[in-house]
Amino acid sequence: MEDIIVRYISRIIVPFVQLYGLYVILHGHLSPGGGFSGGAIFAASMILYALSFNLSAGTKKLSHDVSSVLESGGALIFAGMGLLAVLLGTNFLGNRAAGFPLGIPGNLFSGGAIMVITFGVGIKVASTMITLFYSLIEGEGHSHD
Amino acid sequence: MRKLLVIVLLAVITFAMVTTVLEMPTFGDPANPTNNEVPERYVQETIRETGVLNVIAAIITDYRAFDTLGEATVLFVAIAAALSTLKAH
Amino acid sequence: MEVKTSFLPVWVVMFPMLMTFVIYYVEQHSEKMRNALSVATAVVTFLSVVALYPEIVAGNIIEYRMFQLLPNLEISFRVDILSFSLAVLSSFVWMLVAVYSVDYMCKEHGCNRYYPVLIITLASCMGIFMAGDLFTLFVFFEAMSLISYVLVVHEETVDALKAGYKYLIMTIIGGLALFFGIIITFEVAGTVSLSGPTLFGEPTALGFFAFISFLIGFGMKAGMFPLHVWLPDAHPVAPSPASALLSGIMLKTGAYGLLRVIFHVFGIELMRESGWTLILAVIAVITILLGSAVAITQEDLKRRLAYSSIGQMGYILLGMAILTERALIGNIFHIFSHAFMKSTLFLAAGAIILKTGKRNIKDLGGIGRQMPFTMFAFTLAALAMIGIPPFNGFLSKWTLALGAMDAGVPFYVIILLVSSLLNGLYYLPIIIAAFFGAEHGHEHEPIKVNEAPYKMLIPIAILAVSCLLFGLLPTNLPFDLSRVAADFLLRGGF
Amino acid sequence: MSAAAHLPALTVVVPLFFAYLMPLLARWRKSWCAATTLAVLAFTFFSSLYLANRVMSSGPFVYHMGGWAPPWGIEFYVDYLAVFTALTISGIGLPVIVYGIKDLPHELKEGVLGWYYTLYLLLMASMLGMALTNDLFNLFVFVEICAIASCAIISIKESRECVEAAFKYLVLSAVGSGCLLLAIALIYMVTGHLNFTFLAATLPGVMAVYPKNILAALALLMVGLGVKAALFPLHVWLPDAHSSAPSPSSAVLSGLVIKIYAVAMIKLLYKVFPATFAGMAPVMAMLLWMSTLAIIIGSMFAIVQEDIKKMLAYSSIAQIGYVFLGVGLASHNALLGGILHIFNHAMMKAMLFLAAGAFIYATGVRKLSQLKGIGVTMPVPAGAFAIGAMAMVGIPVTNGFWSKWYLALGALDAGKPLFAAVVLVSSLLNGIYYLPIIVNAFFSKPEGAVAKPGRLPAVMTGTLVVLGAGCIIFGIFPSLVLGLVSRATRLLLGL
Amino acid sequence: MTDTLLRLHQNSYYFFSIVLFIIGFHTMLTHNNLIKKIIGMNIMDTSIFLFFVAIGYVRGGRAPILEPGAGHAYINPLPSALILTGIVVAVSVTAYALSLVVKLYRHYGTIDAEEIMRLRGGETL
Amino acid sequence: MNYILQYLLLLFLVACAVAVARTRDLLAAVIIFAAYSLIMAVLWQLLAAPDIAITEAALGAGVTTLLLVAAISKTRRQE
Repeated sequence: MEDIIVRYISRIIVPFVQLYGLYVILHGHLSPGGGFSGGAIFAASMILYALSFNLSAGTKKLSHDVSSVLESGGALIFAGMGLLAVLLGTNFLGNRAAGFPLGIPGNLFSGGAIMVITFGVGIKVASTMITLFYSLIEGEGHSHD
Repeated sequence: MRKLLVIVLLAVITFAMVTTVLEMPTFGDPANPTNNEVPERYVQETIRETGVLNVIAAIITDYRAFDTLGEATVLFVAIAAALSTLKAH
Repeated sequence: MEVKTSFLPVWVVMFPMLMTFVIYYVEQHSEKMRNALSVATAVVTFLSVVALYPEIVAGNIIEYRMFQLLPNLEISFRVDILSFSLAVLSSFVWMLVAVYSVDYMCKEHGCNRYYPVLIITLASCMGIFMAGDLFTLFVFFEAMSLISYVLVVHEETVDALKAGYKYLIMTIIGGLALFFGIIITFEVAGTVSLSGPTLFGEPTALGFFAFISFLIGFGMKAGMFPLHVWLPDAHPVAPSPASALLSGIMLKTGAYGLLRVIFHVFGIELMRESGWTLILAVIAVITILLGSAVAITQEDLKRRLAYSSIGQMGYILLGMAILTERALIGNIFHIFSHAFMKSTLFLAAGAIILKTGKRNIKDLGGIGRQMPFTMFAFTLAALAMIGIPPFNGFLSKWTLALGAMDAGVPFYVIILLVSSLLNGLYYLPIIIAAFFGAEHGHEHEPIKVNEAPYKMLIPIAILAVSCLLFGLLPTNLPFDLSRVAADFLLRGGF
Repeated sequence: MSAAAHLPALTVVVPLFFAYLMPLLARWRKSWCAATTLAVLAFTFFSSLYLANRVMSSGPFVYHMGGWAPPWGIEFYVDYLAVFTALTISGIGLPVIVYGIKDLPHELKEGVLGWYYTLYLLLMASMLGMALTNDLFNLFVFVEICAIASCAIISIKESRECVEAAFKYLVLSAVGSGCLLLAIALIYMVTGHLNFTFLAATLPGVMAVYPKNILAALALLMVGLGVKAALFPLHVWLPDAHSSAPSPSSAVLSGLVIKIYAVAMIKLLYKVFPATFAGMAPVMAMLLWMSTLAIIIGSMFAIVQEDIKKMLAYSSIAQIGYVFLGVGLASHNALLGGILHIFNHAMMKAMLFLAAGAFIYATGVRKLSQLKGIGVTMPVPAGAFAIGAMAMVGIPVTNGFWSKWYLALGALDAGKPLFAAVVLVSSLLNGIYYLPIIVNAFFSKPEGAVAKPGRLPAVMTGTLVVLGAGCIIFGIFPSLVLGLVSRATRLLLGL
Repeated sequence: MTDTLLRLHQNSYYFFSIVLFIIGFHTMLTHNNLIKKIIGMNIMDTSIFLFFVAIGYVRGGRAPILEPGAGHAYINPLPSALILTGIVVAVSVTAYALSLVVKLYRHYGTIDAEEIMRLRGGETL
Repeated sequence: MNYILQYLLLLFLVACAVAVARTRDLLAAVIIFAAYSLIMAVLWQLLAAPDIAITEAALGAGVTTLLLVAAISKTRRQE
């Protein structure tokens, strides 16, 4: 897929798609979407980028080290929010009860833990999908360690 | 022989499921058993209790956030499984 | 009569069990110590059992409840006159066998396995006789059956392994049958204790299943007719002292179990009115005839002895089937007699095999001239086996026959006579050949052997003399014990 | 509220949390992986112990995730069955991974060890979650985690058999998951609830209106969980999967994973679908016959196996039959026996697989016919194997005896002595295939690789000793677990 | 008969998801190609999701993005939330299954189940 | 009005599913499956469930397809 047109178009399109993915993640609590769809969209854009150039370019954008931190990090954020709620004296994964500020409904920064969790999930999904794709396409896994 | 078996099996399942479909609550009927106090509270209290507008987001990240943690874990398992399988040499 | 609590039964069981570990530890360092300890353990166990005598003879029952596993299910011990009789018999024979083993086994391999197993089977055997409930009995029964497997395959030859496999599978079948019987008993009665009244009230279908299960389970061990198949294979392949124990003592645990089941689980009334004893009687008759008849055809000395054991166990089963007082006395006394006789025979056979290396009866011509002492003991026991007065074998058969007459079934007497005849047919040729036959070994020069070491002879002698003594004396201890035990059982057993 | 109040959630979440952390540890602090895994599993064990203690002293209690009460939120219901299962999982999972610390580097490539610990923790967490959860959909999520993780700890081993077995397992368990999800949809459709307690309250009323829906859901549930639990006709994936996996995986798969689906089924059948439903649909009778077939045919297949791990795998099919036999008989004692067998079989099968693993570790021999004399050269693993085999046969003073005791008693209670006979016949079959191995091990001359085994690490030997001692201790003192199991059974049967 | 048809029409979503489920199931069971199996599995899963989503629909309901004070009827949000999880699960299983397929191909040089069986059988026999 | 669209979409789904099963070319099957997923997403939008519609479009039609294509590129294209 070394086509110049594909490259050119994807170079233009990918940032927008990524932006859209971010939007979907961040507005998950206000409009349809959320961590999963947003993360997937983001991942799809990265994969598209990688496909239209070549794989090593994509790899440079997201090294295995980073992606592994992101995978673990996304999930850790989620579980961490839950444990934070426990530390704050309420049940696991408590939100309002734990005293996270809910903000004004309808604002971007509202919903307390929901916001953070969605973000964590978004990171997680995006990095997972990208890593899965790479590990499939690379096959021989010499580079991961 | 095996094909015949599969076809018979599928026919039986289809028949059973279609008869079940005939018995199911009518599609989209507001009086269906699913429309009980559960979605009602989700719709009515989401804003007050979680501060978000998207009820589904409220459910997946607050009311039933534990499911979503499990879901994130499924992803995590998948990647651990796939990587460990592909790198195991 | 009263029920007393004493730790002594537990001691009798636990002491050899603990000593097993001590022996296991010691044998890594010294063989002499191992042998001495094994004998000492058997002696101490015997003395401990004897220490129960004053209480028992006073008509008391000794109980000890170890601990409760589950509600209504415990490990408990209970010694009454029947338990005591068998325990004292077993530990006595065991003691002699332990002494005998010291010289017999010294050339064998794997003695480090033999002695601990010998002692732990003693412990399990004591456990069986002193068990206070069916569950404890079952546990020790299984333990003994499984551990004695090691004795059976001691030689590790192909034959031994084959026989051992058969033995193992049959043991498992027997164990499962027992398990089934115990489960049914527990289900029906809510307890399996042997100290209370009988556990089954009336002959139900479930009860019948239980009876059959017990019959299979214990009958397996006792070499009862269709389930005897393991016995003629397993007993001959074991080392001779082990064969003596297997045939002399361990078979009796099956008989003991059946006695317990008949008198404590079902009760004598139930047995009589349900007619289940008829099954037992038929099987017993078949067992007697089959065992004796097949023994004639056997060429291998120990195999012949093993088949003879099957026939003799038939007498014991017959006694249980007749269920009159004198039959019961005969039954219990025959347990004693057979233990003495068969142990003598196997130990003597062991001595012969050790010295000559020959097992085939044909090759044993003239052996009586070279090993007169051993062969004399063999003869005594064989005559007792045939039932010639004044040996103990005669006394037990006589009492049994009287019991059969009491029950009004002279048919059984005929069976006893026929079987005695058959016994004569297969024992007498051995004796005649041994003393009067020509020495025709396969080797060109005649066999030159002398007597076995005295440590082997003394046990043989003691056992052989017992055969004579306990038939000769008008009132002797085993017979008295049998009488009291039979009386005790017929009174309800508690 | 003290931290102890959150233990129901923490028991599941802490392993999850550290599983997330594990890849990072594997990257930067490789040597910490094993220690962390052990610490986390020890934590789950002690926390299960605490929960068990609390449940025994003050009765079942609930934990609401995020503070949302059902039917809106997800609920953990800490009852006797749940803590019993949790204890079993963590109690067996811990020694298995202790063993694995030495065995795994031998069987796996260096690079995937970190992943193995990750997957193991995830597997444990998902099983604990399944044990504790009281929510149908949450159960499904955990089932999925468990399914993928259990496939992954097979395919992690570099051999084509493993990958193939894992794929077969994955596809079949995906079918199972599909059925399970459809069943959940059908149930949700007519009740509008996902929480077990609410379902149980709603279902009787719904039954009259939508009987076919409920029946279809029940059938799908049985198929879905049956595939994963390797209930008889649906067991085809098991022998390959359990025999080709690394030994610790085999131990945990055979010992715990298939059992946990049985626990899920027990929960659903007894808590959600009341006895009346069970009476209407011939579910129990079907379970009985399927388990009977499983017991007999599984044992038959085990007899003809040549490979030691394959034989153990087929034996697992038979043994899971016992659990379902207890479930199907539905009398107090039988169910008790079935549940007890979950624990007992977990212990003995884990030990058997680990012992087999030790043989393979030291000698490289897998064929039963070549393992002659192994008892002479490797007495401890062979002794453990012997104890495990005895327990399988159900010799008294091993824990396996008590399972059979209660199952047989329960069969009589239920008025079906035939099934007591099934238990006995299968014990005999067990004897037929286990005992020759022991006999050959101890009473034959060692030859070839068996004669000169490699050195077995002390940790592996120690694990086998601990598990073997466990089999005996729980055989002598069954009351250690029986109190819990008996209360669980009473609660399930509503006595 | 007309009753049945009417009922099927009313519950057409349910009916079609069952049909799709059967098709997916069939693909999964009968096709030897492993990738086809995986696609079949996905079809099966999505059919269940369709079923689930259809359960949540309420006639005249809107998507559950709340507009405070508007007083609309909303659809049941719970099935949607559950299905979100379901989709991710399906993707995860697919990804793992595909990695296994790639691995199998590397080992056996084929992705045909029967051929793999044959290769394995030839090896062990 | 909706019925016609609804039936069209549903029938299209069935057609896609059958086509996936029939096609020998795996890449084509994957593309058809992507179409199937997209139609499914449209249907869910019709059922007023935009959240999952988006997710299905991104995950089902997007990522799954990409993964399948990746797998096919590593294995082989013909059935």
